[in-house]
This record gives sequence, C-alpha cells and structure tokens, in this order.
Amino acid sequence: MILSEKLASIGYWTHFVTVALFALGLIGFLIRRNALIVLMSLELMLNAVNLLLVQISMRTGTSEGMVLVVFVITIAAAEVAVGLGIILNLYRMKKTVDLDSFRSLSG
Amino acid sequence: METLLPLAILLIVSLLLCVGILAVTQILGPKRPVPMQLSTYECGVKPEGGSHVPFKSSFYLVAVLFLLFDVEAAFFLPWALVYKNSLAEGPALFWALIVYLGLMAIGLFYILRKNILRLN
Amino acid sequence: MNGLDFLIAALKAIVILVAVIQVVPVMIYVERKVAALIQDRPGPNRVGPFGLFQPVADALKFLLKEDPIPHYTNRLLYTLAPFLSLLPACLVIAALPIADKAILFGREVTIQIAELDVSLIYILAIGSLGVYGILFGGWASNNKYSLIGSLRSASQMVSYELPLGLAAVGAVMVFGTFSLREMVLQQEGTLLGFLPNWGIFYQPVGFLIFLISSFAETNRLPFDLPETEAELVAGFHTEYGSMKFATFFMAEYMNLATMAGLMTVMYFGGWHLPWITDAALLELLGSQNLLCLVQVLTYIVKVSCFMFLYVLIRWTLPRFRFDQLLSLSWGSLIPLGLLNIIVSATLMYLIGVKQ
Amino acid sequence: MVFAIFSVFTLLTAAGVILSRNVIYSALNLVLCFFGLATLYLLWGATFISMIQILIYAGAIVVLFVFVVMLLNFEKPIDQSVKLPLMLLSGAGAWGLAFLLLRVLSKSVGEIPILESNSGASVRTVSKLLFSQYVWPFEVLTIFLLALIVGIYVLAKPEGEEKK
Repeated sequence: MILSEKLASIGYWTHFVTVALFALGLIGFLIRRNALIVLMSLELMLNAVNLLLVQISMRTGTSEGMVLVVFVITIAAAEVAVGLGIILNLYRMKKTVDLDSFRSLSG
Repeated sequence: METLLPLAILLIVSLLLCVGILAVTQILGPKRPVPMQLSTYECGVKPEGGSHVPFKSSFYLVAVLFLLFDVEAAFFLPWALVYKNSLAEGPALFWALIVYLGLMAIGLFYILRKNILRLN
Repeated sequence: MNGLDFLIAALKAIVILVAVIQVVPVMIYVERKVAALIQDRPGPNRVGPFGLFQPVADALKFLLKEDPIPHYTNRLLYTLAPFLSLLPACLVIAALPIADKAILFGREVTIQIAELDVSLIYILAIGSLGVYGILFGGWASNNKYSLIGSLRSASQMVSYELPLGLAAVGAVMVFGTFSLREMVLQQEGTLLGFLPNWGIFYQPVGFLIFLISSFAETNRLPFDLPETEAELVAGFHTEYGSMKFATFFMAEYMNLATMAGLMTVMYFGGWHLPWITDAALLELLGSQNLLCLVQVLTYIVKVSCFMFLYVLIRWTLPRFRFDQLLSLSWGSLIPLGLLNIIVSATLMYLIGVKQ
Repeated sequence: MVFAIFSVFTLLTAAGVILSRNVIYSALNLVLCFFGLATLYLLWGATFISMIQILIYAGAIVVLFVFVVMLLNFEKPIDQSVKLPLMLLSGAGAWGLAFLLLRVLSKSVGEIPILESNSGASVRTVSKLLFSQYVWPFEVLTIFLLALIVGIYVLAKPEGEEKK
C-alpha cells in the first residue's frame, strides 16, 4: 500500500476509535468501585490521548507528537506505580479495595 | 505494509497452532475424571486453608522498581540510536547521558543502600 | 500486493516457524543425552537407533494423556495460560535475520520474517509478554505452590529483563541501529586485520551480561526457580498436565532458541562466516541461493553452539537461592550494565574526538 | 480492513476492561487492548511508539497490575450493586462528551492536510528530537522518576519493617 493511501485510513474512523476509547475509560472511571479497575480506566483514557497524538504526528509528518507520547507513557507508569502503592496501603488498612469504603476523609 | 504481511501470517499461524494443540489433546486424550485428580495438589496431603496466601510486599517492590527502571532503560534505546552519529556534532549527547545516568545511578544506589529488596 | 507476495510471505512465516519448533524435539533429545552422559548413565536408548525417536514418543505420550481441568481452577485462564506463553515465543522469531537474500520465484527475498526497523526492541518487547503465561497460570491454578511459584518466577523474569535491555543498549550504541539485519551487515569483514568483525569484540561486557540474563529470562538452570522441583513442587505449572504442561516447555525451548539467535546476531556476526566476506563467498560459490544456504547453515551452527552451552551449564551448575538471584540482578548486573554503557560512550567519544 | 479489525478488537477489549466482574479478566483485557493499540501504531508506521507501547505498557505496567491482583485476596467481589440509574447517567454523560469530542476532532485534526511524504516520524528523527529540543524536559522527567523511587520506598516501607 502506498503512503497516502495508508494515511487516508487515518480519517474519521480513527477519531471515532480515539473518542470511543476515551469514553470507555471515562465510563469505567465513573461506574466501577474497584480501585484497581478505576486505575485501569485511567490508563485507557491516557491511551486514547496517545492514540490522538500519534495520529496528529503521522498526519503532519512531525515528531513532536511522538515525543509527547513518550512523556505520557512515563507519566502513566509513574501514576500506576504510586496509585498501586496507595491501593496496597489502603488494602492493608481496610482489607478491601472498594472505593466506597474509603470515607475517612469525607465529613 | 509489505513487511507486516508475514508478521500477520505468523500471528495467524501461531494462533492456529495454539487452537490445534488444544483441540488435539481434547480429541486424543481419554477422559476419566476421578475426584482426587481434580482436587488441589499439595503433595498428596489434604489441601490446607485458602489458596491465596497473605501477600508479601517485596514482590510488589520488585515489580514496581522493574517498572520504573524499565521506563528509564527504555529511554536509553533512542539515545543509543542517535549517539554514534551525533559524535561529529559535539559532546551534547554525551553530557545528556552523564546527567541522565547519574540520576539513574543515584536511584539505584538508593534502593541498594536502603536494602529495599531485602537482598541480604 | 498480489498472490506471489502473499505466497512468499506465507512461505517465509511458516517455514521459519516450523524450523524453530523443530528445536523442541532436538533439544529434548540432546538434553536427555547430555544429562545421561554427565550422570554416567546411558540415557534414552530404546526407541529407535540411539533412542533417536524418543522425542517423538514423548510428544505422542503428551498428546495421548488425559487433560484434566481440576475443580477450583479458573477454567478459562487455566486453559489460556500455556498459550499466552507460547504465543509470544512464536511471534518473537519474526525479527530474527537468519540469512541474507535468496532468489525465490525470480525475486529477492530476505530470510527474515518481518524486516522491521525496530526489530531489536520488538524482540525485547514481545519477549517481555511471556511473563503473562506464568502469572495467569499460577493465579488460575488456585494453588499455594503455583501462586508462590509464579510470583517468584515472574519477579525473576522482570528483574532480568533490565540487564538484558541495558546490554542491548550497548550493542545499539556500537551499531547505531535498531535493525538486527543492519547489525549483521555491519559485522562483515575483519577487525584489526585478524579478528572477525563481530560485536563481541566491541561489547565483551555487554555480551556477558546478556548471556547471564538470558539464562534467567528463559528460566534455565542455574536460575530455574520457577521449577524448583524440591521446594515448590513444580512452581507455576504444578496443576498442569498433558499437552498444556508440554506447551510451557515448548515455549521455554523456543525462547531459548530466540535468545541464542539474538546473541548470534548481536555478538557473533549472525550469518557471516569469519574471515570471509559475502562477496568473496558469492564468487566462490557462484550462486546467490547457494550462498544463502551456507549462511543459514552458519547461523544454525552458531545457534547450536549456544544451545549446547545452555545444556552443559544446566547440568553442571547448582541452583541459585531466590535472594541471591535478585541481588545478582539488582546488585551486580544492572550496575554493570550502566557501567558498560558509560564506558562504551566515553570510549566512543574519545575515539570520535581523535578522528 | 486490517486496521478496522484491530480497532474493533481494541475497543472490545477496552469494553472488557471496564465490564469484567473479575479484576484478573480486566487485566487480561487490558493487555490485549494495549496489544491492539500497538498494532494500530505499527500499521500507521509509528514503529518506535508501537514497540515502546508493548515494552512499557503491556510488558511492565500491566504486569504490575497483575502482581497486585495476585497479592491481594479478593474474598467477596465488589461492584455487585452498581445502581442502574447511575450507570445510565454516567454512560450517557461519557458518550455525550465523546460525541462532542468527535465533532471537535473532525473539525480540528480532521482538517489538517495529510502530508504526502511523512519522513518526519521515523525512529531516528523522534530520537533526535527527544535528545535535542526536548532534552531538558527529559532530564526533569528523570528527576521525577528518581523522586518516585524514594516515594515508592516510603509507601511500601511499613509492612517491610513489621516483617523483621
């Protein structure tokens, strides 16, 4: 397949994939109460952003988008490391990872 | 695209191989389930307690440190790719490495010093 | 894209995959024979001449065994786990450049399944997916021994991925490319007039780190903690039997072959014969396809040497303890890998300045 | 065509992540989802990002998730009583937002003309850019990772001390 043809496939359909991925992440973030799955949903949203960045990068022929993706991946790794550390500590206290049971900060 | 076609075929063939292995054992193998065979194996002794042991956070620490260092090691790869060709343009990349590696070494030294992984 | 393209692609993928799977029976036989030799007993000698058909008998036996799925296990994951470890092992061979070009149906075909420009990272990345088979297998078995075994083995695999990556960085620095094919092409000829121009002479420390890590990465003795028969029953595959059990072993042997192949490519000149360039060899042989055959044979011989080393070491060295294993990786190999990078960078910089 | 297959695969597995009752299935779906995304990048020619995606996301981040799932002991499943109105509300909200985003994207990104020769996105140029123009953000990121190592130690320390 020639290049322009390949790039033509980065069209409306890819926008749909991007936003659908983001929406799925958002829904998971909102409806699930398991802290681990909430964290995973967060990852899905970050990946939707990555998808968009790569898309723009391929469209414009510049590398900035890719560099940003590398940074986003690092941040995602950091977020997961700390997030899971916190979840482990919470589990140690409450023996559950149900987000509804962590109410000690609310009034 | 042309380079990806053999890869796609390899993926399909490997999937077929997996399905094939599963199917062949299902067809050829006899089925004589006995209760003892289907229970948890603990050296022939009756299974004791639940199967999920209380966790040790050292496993978590290994995994999380792996994650962080994997990210850092992954950054070395693009650096190494352009290093050889950048030598003609001056030592900028060399100093970038020194700073980067210094920071990474501090991190590594910290975990070894604090004995986070309970090595000794 | 036409039918011929498709045919060539399919041929490449299937032939190379089948060839790599052949490593499994050969290794079973070699391993048992060498074990017998070292332990001073005859080894397999009943099936066929010199017991040569023993692997076939083993395979048949595995296939004809009952394949129970114990209660208490998570059926889906239990069934899926062996294939989660086999699939990456199959996919990873796509990036190995086995030989240069052959003439097939009147066109030039490279003997490499996928000519990616990032084939080195491809192997590292897909190889790192192999850990899921172990993790899910141990979890789904719902057995204490399996769970602990899989956690330990996964910790081991992830700990040794780092030195593997760092050693690879050294090679990337020297060759200035991620493409394994280009790496091999750069290793033609001689170094200083009398040495073959191989990666090991540029990255001796990197090679050592890579070799040691590859033992751990493929769960071989002296790092076979997943299978410590005496301590953990059998580690993560305690509850597995029949062909599912064999599938884990297939994946292990295929990973072994990939690691040996990768070392050959990165440090031992891939398909090149020492001291003779491809052009001179082509003149000698007269045909591109014959040259390709010689290259494939060279590659296979080099890989076999590594495989034999794996077998020898398995039956000569004692096993490491778990904390020794972790401290070898985090306390020795990773710092050594960083040191290797910085020393190589400094040397390259100094040589570059002098020119 | 191949692209469509893998994007549908990605979306299905993403749905699997948020809908699975068992966390371990979510993790499995997450791996497959990241694998699908990596394939999409590969199909577009962004090979380096594709491999980094597998190496770090599928090979490290989800491994950490699976480790935590294996270490925690889930006796009773959570999420049994998700209220239906809440679910519908959040679903509708999210899809509404998605629709809005889709419109915005096709108006903004969709208008960017597709370059005929996109040599700009090769591995080499990405690496060069990362280590020339973006070298300072990059070093700051390293300091950030260093801080993270210390943070992780503080987070996971107490249990380690009890063990002694």
